[in-house]
Amino acid sequence: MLSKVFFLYFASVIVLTSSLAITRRNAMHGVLYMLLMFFHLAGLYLFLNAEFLAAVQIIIYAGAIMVLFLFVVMLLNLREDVQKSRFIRPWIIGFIISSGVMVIAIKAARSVEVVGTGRWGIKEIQSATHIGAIGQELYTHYLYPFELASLVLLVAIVGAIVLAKKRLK
Amino acid sequence: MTLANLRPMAPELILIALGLVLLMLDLICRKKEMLAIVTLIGAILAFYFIKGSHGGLFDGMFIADLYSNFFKTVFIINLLLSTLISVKYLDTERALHGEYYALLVFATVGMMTMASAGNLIVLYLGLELMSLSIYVLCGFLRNNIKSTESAIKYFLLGAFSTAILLYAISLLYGSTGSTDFNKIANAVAVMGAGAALKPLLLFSVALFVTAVGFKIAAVPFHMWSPDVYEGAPTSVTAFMSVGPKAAGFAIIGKIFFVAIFGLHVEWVKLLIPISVATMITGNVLAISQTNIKRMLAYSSIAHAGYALLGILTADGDGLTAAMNYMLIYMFMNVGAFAVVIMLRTEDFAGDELKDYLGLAKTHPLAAFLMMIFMFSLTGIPPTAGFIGKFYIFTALIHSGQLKLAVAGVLISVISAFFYLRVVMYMYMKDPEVETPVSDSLYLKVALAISVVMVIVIGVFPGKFIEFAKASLILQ
Amino acid sequence: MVPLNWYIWLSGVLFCVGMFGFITRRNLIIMLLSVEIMFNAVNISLVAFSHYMEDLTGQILVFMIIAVAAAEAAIGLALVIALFRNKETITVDEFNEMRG
Amino acid sequence: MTLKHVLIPALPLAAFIINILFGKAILRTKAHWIALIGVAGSFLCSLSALSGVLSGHIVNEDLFTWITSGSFKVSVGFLIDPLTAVMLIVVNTVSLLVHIYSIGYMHGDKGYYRFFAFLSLFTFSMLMLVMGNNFLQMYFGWEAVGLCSYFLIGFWYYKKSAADAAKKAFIVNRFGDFGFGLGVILIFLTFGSLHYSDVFKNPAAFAGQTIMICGHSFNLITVIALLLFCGAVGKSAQLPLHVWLPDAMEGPTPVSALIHAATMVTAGVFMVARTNSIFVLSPTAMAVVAVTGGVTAIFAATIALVQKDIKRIIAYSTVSQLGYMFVACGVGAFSAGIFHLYTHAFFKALLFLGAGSVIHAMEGEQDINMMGGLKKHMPVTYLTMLLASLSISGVPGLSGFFSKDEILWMAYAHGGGIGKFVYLLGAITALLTAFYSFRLIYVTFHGGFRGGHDKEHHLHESPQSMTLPLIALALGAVAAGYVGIPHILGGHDSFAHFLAPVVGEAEAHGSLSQEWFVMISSIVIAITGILAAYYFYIKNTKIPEGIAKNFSPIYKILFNKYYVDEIYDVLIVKPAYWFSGAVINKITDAIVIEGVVNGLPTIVEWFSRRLRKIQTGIVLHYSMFMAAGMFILLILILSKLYTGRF
Repeated sequence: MLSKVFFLYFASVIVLTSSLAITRRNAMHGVLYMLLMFFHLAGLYLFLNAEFLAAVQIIIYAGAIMVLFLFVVMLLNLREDVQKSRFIRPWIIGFIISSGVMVIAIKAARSVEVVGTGRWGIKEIQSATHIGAIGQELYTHYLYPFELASLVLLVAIVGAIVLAKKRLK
Repeated sequence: MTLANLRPMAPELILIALGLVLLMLDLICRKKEMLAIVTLIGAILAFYFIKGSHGGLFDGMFIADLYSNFFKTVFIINLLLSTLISVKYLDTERALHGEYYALLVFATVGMMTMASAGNLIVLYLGLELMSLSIYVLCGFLRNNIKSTESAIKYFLLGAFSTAILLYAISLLYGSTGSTDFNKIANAVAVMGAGAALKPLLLFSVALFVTAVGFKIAAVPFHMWSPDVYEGAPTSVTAFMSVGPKAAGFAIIGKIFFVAIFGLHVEWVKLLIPISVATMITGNVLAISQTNIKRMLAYSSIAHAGYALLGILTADGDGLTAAMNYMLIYMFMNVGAFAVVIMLRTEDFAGDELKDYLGLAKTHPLAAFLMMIFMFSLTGIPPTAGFIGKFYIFTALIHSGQLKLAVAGVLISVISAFFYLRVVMYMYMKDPEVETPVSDSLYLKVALAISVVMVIVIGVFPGKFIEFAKASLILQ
Repeated sequence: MVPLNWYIWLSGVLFCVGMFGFITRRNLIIMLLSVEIMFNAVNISLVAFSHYMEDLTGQILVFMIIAVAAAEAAIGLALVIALFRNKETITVDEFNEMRG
Repeated sequence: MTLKHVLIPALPLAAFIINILFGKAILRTKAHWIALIGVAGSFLCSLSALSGVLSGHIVNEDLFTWITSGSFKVSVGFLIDPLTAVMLIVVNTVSLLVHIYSIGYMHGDKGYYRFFAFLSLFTFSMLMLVMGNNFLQMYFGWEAVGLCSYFLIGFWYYKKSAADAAKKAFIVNRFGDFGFGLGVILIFLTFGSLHYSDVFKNPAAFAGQTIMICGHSFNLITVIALLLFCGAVGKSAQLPLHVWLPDAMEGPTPVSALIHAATMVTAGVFMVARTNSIFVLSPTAMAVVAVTGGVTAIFAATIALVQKDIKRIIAYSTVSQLGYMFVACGVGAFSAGIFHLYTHAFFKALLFLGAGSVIHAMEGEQDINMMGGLKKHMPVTYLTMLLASLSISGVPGLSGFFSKDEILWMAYAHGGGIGKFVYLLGAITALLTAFYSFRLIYVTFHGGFRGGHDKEHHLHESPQSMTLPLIALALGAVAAGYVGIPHILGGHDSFAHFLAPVVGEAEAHGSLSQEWFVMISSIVIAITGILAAYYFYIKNTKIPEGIAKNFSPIYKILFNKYYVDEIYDVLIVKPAYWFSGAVINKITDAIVIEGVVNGLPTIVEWFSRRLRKIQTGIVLHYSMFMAAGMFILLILILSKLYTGRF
């Protein structure tokens, strides 16, 4: 019961902060609401016995990505943009589509059942610690995606420099 | 694990090494043409290694089989041709070199990863590797408003489609308990008829169609492509009009024909309106275009529609035909873009339709090549384009979709209107301006390869059809 | 114990919130934020599936998504900067140089 | 299949490509060398192919398959059997000689390289036509030779008459080709294949089948045969589609010799012989072939009697001789038809080239009334043309005699009403043939020159490059027939035996004495015709004028070619023009032309412009479309689950 209450708290804060984040006129406020949301998401992950992911969520999302966003928001002089209306004209269509998808998603997920058959039950994870379990999987079974991710990051580094460098050679 | 164990992924490894070398070489090498040559050498080396690449690695995450090798062949040839047409173009646009080639190479690695993915996670990472590289390539002329605009458009919508793809993956994972294609296929097979009653599974099928539809620019997920094709540097447009599209078809084979083939009745029902709408929209909208890059963008939308028709058969013949279509499409499309690039010189954009007026008089060879590519895109025998369409339509007819085949033929008649208009402009009108053309050796090599392949496939299609047939995963 | 479908609901709702932001907001940076929201929505369902299936694949994917999201954010923000340099705005519907 | 077989068509094709690419810039007046080498090589290869066939080596292989889809297969393949071998020899010999001849004839023409390029292309197409092992290849060859003919008739496109003639040939041939095309489609639908080997394996199995057309049922095989024959009628200029051939004489004379006498126009005969196993199953079709041939033969011969233009006389003679060949085919004596095709190629090409030589000397004058007495000025031309005329008239010992006699005998021996009828037509035609051939000779070469003094000074024998081919062809006109001496004259009828595996042997129901009768009567006929011509045009030159005056209606009808052109003009061309002028232009201009031809694109373009508006250039709209698309897909796929419907 208590867990449900906690879930409801986290879930409602997540939905609320995300809704706020996307409706703020000032991007800065949006980013800050996002930060709040990420912390609650991390809480939710803890709930799901994913301590490592919770930490990653905070370190990378809150600590890195959102800071990057903040940098950019502050770097750009957005005074004029803030004055403009927030939504594109037929926003109501967007609203209808989004809520339609939402209804379908909720309806579709009404009765979802899965069976815990994998080898990483709560007990196993606890005995190996979550970080240990993830590490074991990541560096054995999922080594290839892991290496690929490094390539993606390399491309991101190169690409960001190419795009944001000030002057052409 | 020794290096020899990695033989199946030798082409990828070579290309990754090539990308890294290019990044470093950029710092020490003054003559930027060297970079292109190194890229070509590396790509040819990788191409050479495709042939002996067989087997799975990393617990089936990486699978090098004939199917993936077919697409890798397409991707590497695409890389080669794009590199060849870029050399002079980058010079004209005064763009940075090292990063450009490295990004081309990394994008190709991404596509190859997608084609040989055995797992949705790998597929996702390959897709991201490809997409991120191409976002950057689109915005490569970062002082050019069109280029950056096309990049942001592609980026935003691409990120949206990635989110949709991830949602689809998560739901598929939730419904089948795995991200491995074969395991998903097994799980779907176990469900049997019940698979079509699982809402989350169906939900994910629709999302997959959306995400893949975005990659291959199928209506209504196509809207990025005209803008992006127009704005991106032309060499990148040539690259991305083929690469991501072929990669999209590669993952269609992986996802739809392997993982969720048990649901093929459902996804075929979704793809039918999409493919028809794609053909109609692409062809109809191409008619009123005045910019040739934009026209080719709409034409590439239409071609995705034809290739999708092959997918609709949900059988091996159709997939073969679609794969074959991609191979053919690469040569004719890159060829057409190469001619467009040929017209781009220091002070002449050369991408408006009226720039082609009387081209036959001023530059007969360029006009002749363009005519062959236009004929091929229209599907006039004996060019390769006819072969592509022929096999798509016969595959459709054999699978009993006669109505769709007739619709496809009728719609493709419309396409003659705007392709042949280019030919008419070149041959029957008088030139308005004296247009210079660039005379890069690399560009000429690319043009020669494309035109020879268009003719050779058109005249001797047997070998290529066999090649595509032999590459099929499901027989 | 919280039922699995609650998580999936939350994921779906969050995804649609992100989607709504993405398809209606004119501010480029908020659009990027919306994409992040969508990614996070997916993450929730992945972690939840993973937890309930006692299988770590989902969490590995989440890990990858976070890494790639960082990469995408970097590129996206770099693009925003490049665009802002060219046009002095980040209102997305003013980028309509190419149309038709 | 060996290299030599591939080289037969490949060499002329290569010559064409080289000439069209480099002719204008590099080769110019040397263009003939490339073409000559190509054709000569091809000729040698076909000789070797012939010797292969003679030693029993028959080739039937697909060279390469273009596309396959189920039983539908588009392939290029060669069938080299006796029939093909004969055609190869005919085509290559005449083509080679015409190439040589053209060096002199076309000398100094500004389209020199173009001319040789098209000659090579034509040779290639014709070779592909005769060498094909499937109907599709024959069809493509058929269209390709038609196209080459079109280009070459209109070679001097700046001459209005040449351009018109080209257009006419093209349009008239469309009628025939349409039927041929339908026939090929019907063959595919019936036999499930287009390969000769599949189709001819057992066509009798389909003999009883019928096909419903407009509510009536017809014999399937008859329909196929008649459709195929449609194509032959067009290509071989038989009634009623003969009108294009005389006009085609507007092209350069070597073209007339090669395309419109020796090779392309005989493609119809070749096709009928090739598909003989279909034709023999349908007595109706055979009768149609025989009667069409016979009537055309006499019809054209009568016209030839009174024509003044030297080339037109020979053109009508060609039409008439082609009729003979169809008579042979129609009575089942396919080998006799091919035999005549083969001998005819030599003497008819010779006649044309000789006429070309005369025209060359006369500086373009083609009216025989303006000539006369050319014998002493151009002895080689005279002698060779005389031999050709003797041959075509059927004077014993020359090749035309053997082949023509064979046909007449076969027609006679065929028995039945049809056989007797066509024999009669053939015999009368033979008389007329001898007459008009020698009228040509006498008026042109004998007597005094009527073209004025100025011209007489310029008269000269043609250069060697032109006379050599004449001599070579004259040898053919004399000796070609000796491969088919009939039994009755102590020969072995080897030609017919050679072709027998392909076209079968015709049965002759007749006794030896009847055969002698036919032969002697045809000799008598030939001599009579020649003597009559001698009497009319040498002895008593007043008579023709008198006849023309006294029988002026008949003369006029003949001179105006039975007014066929005029009838067509009134019945078809004028109504078509009127129809297009009054009906299409005026009434439906706004609706049909505007609506369909211009309108469809306009509508599509209008639609296109409207649809473009959706593409606003604003990413948010694009993403909204994507989301909407996704939403619709979700509804589509899930509605089944919730409502049970899809």
